[in-house]
Amino acid sequence: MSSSMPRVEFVVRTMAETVLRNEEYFGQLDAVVGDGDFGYSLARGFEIVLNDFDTFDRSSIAAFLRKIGMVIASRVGGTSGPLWGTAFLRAAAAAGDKTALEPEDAVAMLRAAAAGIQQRGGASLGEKTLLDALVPAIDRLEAEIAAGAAPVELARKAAETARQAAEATSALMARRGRASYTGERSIGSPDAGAVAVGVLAQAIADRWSGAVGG
Amino acid sequence: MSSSMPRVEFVVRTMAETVLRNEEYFGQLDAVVGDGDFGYSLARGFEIVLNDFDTFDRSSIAAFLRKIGMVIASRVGGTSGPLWGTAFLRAAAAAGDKTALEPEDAVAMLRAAAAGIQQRGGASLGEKTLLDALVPAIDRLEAEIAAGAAPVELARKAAETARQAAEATSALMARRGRASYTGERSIGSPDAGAVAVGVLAQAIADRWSGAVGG
Amino acid sequence: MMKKFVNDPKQFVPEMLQGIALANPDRICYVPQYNLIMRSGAPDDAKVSIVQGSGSGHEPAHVMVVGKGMLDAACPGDVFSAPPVDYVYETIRRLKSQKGVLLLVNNYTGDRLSFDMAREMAEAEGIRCETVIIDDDVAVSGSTHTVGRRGVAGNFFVIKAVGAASECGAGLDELAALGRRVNSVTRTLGIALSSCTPPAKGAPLFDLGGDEIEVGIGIHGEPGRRRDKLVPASAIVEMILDAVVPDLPYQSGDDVALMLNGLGGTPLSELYLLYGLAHRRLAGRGIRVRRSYVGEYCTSLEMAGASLTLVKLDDQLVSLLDAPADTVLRIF
Amino acid sequence: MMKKFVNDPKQFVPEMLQGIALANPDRICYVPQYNLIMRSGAPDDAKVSIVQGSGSGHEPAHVMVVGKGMLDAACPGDVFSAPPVDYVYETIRRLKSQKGVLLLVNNYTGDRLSFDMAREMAEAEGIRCETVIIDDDVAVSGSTHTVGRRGVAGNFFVIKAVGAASECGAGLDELAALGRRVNSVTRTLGIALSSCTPPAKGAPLFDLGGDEIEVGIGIHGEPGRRRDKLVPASAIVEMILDAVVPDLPYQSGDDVALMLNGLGGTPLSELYLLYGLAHRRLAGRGIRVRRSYVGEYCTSLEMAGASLTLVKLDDQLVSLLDAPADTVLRIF
Ligand SMILES: Nc1ncnc2c1ncn2[C@@H]1O[C@H](COP(=O)(O)OP(=O)(O)O)[C@@H](O)[C@H]1O
Ligand SMILES: Nc1ncnc2c1ncn2[C@@H]1O[C@H](COP(=O)(O)OP(=O)(O)O)[C@@H](O)[C@H]1O
Ligand SMILES: [Mg+2]
Ligand SMILES: [Mg+2]
Ligand SMILES: [Mg+2]
Ligand SMILES: [Mg+2]
Repeated sequence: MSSSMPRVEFVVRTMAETVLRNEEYFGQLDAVVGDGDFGYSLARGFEIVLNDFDTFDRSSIAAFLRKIGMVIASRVGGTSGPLWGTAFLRAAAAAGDKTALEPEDAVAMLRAAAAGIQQRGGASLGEKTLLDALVPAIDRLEAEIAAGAAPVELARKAAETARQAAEATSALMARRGRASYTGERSIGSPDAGAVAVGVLAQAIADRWSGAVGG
Repeated sequence: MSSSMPRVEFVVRTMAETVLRNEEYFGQLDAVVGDGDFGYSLARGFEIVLNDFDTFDRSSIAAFLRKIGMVIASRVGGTSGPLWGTAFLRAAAAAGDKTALEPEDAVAMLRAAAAGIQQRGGASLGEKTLLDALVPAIDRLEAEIAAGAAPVELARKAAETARQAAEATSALMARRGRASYTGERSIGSPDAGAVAVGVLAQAIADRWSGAVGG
Repeated sequence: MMKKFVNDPKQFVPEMLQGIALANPDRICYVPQYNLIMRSGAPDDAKVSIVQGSGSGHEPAHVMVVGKGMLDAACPGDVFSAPPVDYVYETIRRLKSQKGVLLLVNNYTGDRLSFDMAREMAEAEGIRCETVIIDDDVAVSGSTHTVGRRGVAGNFFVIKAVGAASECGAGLDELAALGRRVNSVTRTLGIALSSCTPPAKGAPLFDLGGDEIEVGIGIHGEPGRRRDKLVPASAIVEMILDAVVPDLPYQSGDDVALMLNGLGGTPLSELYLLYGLAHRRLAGRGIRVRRSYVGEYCTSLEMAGASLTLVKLDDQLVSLLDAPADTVLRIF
Repeated sequence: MMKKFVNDPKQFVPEMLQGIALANPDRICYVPQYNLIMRSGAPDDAKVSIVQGSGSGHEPAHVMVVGKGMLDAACPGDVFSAPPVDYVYETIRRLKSQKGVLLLVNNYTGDRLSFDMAREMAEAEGIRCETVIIDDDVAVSGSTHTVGRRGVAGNFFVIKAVGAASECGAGLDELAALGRRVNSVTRTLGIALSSCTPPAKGAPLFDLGGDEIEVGIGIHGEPGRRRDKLVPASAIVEMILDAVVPDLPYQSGDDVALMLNGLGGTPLSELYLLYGLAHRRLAGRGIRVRRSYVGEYCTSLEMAGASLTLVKLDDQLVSLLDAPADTVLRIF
């Protein structure tokens, strides 16, 4: 089987471009009960990812993702830098020395990323964080793989779940991050991080076939 | 002829009550190109005049007006305290030891008041100050006396001129007081002090016959 | 349109830091790459290095309280964003002292994560670190919200105390214990009369009605615990004291430091007015104000509002608060 | 509705003064009847008494710069109103010193009239007085507007210099000459981004569009010389320097003090940003900033805006500016 590097690059590039396009939107979401810097913070990191994209180590998928994680962990401020950076670093570790990734490998990498976020930030599911979109999306991905769906379908289904789960965070009361300080007032609007996960997943799904084939 | 003390008391009381009723209006006028404190400053002084009204020395008209002048000069802040206080002090001096005032005496006292304001503040006519309403009103008063008008008519005519002259200050550029700092921008709105003179003169005229007879 | 003195919003923090550097050529040293403001001559191996980092927008906290008797360095992030990990890591490395590095961290998730990761990296290189978490805000109750209380204006007292003690040669563990002790007797509550506008966002973080206030506000423009109607200053002071005093509790007979901190847009006149009301009401409760602090110590950009901080005093603390200091923040 | 920490607006100034008194029991003495804040121990016959009066709303000017090395007393009027004559008269009487009383008066009609009348009354009682009129505002050109220039933030330098010299025993005439000399080398221009709301008025003094600024603003909420569109900070600094520098003029080779004064609602971050831009642009014109002052020195309530002041320095002036002082306005 051929190298998955182009596909990994595609995913990372799509994430970066989508973050930059949504800088303002993500910031507005964070401003409702947070402090409004989420879009700005992420954008400053993914901006560097895009600018330096061609210079990153491509000796392996793991090396490439590790570099992305380091850029984000070290250069993004706020809560998001350490959390998103950790996610990439853990995904890199889970990729090991693989060059061709099966759908099951993607699931394992995403699980490792989510576990890293969970461990570093201490949040449990239902506390109104990006985990509340990410984890259901991974579950769906796994279920669709088991059901034999094609890659492009997998991405579409996972994105659908991510978006729905992000919407559903509206009903939750924030117990992590700055939004938690507002207590009950955090109920009624979706979590910025969760929505971002939905938007990124959708962008990946939308571009999937065009960019790298089914 | 009987004592003019009741009439002097009436004039002072009417001025004081009118200043208090117009505190906000005078302040708004001063806010256009000044600093908005004119109504407040005057009111804080005339408030004391009203509160302590019955306790003031009434041994003579001069003594009474001197006391009013001192309260205002010493207790009103801003430009208005020294100017309005000086006006009362000078009017008192012009009253001398008279107990019954003829219309000509009133003119002399008002001229002395205007001269005091002029001397202390250094303003000439046409520099957009209260003098631009006060002096024409005195001129009119004098002219109407010469023409043989009745006292209630005198007050009405003088007030009419004061109000018109106050309105006419709109066309002037302020060269004294805080309003002068705005240069050309002071053109187009009337001077707060001049309008106050018109309002006070009108209040005196309106109440004249009812309060102290023709 | 945003009514601010600003050029490119992305350069807001660097341009501010450049101004600080130019105004204080002898006091501090500026490392643009990491938003780092260090005290001139730091690190000093005879002294624990004291480092604070947080988002920007809280000035004078923390970049302007760098100097003798206060911080040895501050590494701010962007407006309201914790500094990225490598800013903190580089700061710790450059401030490495034989006696160790004390990290003062306001209790926010972002700040804690950045400092934790940076500390791990620094310790892996053999740099001794200790961390003091500051969480003086009574608006957030530690029990129902598991992230715990926020660190707000009370951080000034922690910095002042450990800063003074470090000048006298106190060791790392001793300073960490002192910092935790000061934090443990410090309580704050903040009230906002307006929102604030981060330069990069260009619009206020929340809208307040003309007669509304936010009670229990943080220092990042997050909305407070609840929205109330504006009431006279006396009633506001009473409400704040009712939240702050029972929290420790401060009791009749206690000596306290009282801080009235402006959030950025409230003038000194109003702060002193509030101060006077609070001082007298505390006296009415038998609590004696022994030291007073009125002005801007920890702000939220140009937010109109104020926070009130109480610190329970003992003689050691008073002498640390009274010790001389010379920082970027100065009058003369 | 007015968004302020206030009780009865008529008690705004007394309640503020009470707060100052309570926060500074050892430094100052407060005489409520005359809004008088005196330095503890004043008058001192070995020292000229230095008195400043003006409207309130400019805090820290002038009540908060009472103390060692600065003012011996301040007697503010109501917000933006010159103090009534008998406040000034009583202040002079209580500050009577063998060496005389120096009156520092910002050049506004109301202040001049009050101080002139009070001085006449005091001199009639044999109290020696001198007056220094401060008029540093370049927005008002002295020739076309016969009331002359206003006194604005530059008054800080006059106070600091004569305050320091008076501590060393300088005589009344010498101090008056010094004050006039400092005033003569001091120039200021202010820019407002917002209006301000006097408590007794309860509404802003003027309305500014969302993209408008007032250029050449005074310190009483009077509108400025003209209204401009908001431009980036660099362009604002350039515009201010273009007005201030040629006015003295300040020339290549000059040493100056540079003050970036906040008008009440502008945060320190923006002031330092402006400071940095101004410092570098002055350097570009060959003018060296030897002393810097950034913060709130003379405000207009909660107005958002800033003024820039230049003072041409010589060694005597530098040492007076560097002399120690201890006032109500303090950090620690
Ligand atoms: N402890 C946590 N664990 C996981 N995710 C979190 C945690 N705290 C916050 N988040 C996520 O981070 C988002 C906010 O990110 P950001 O704005 O960078 O944080 P902050 O401004 O609070 O430092 C939230 O919407 C939420 O999804
Ligand atoms: N030099 C002057 N001579 C006479 N009247 C003056 C002078 N300066 C100001 N005024 C009058 O005083 C009014 C403003 O009074 P006030 O608000 O008390 O003064 P300020 O706030 O400028 O000290 C002006 O509207 C004008 O009529
Ligand atoms: Mg945020
Ligand atoms: Mg006025
Ligand atoms: Mg943040
Ligand atoms: Mg006034």
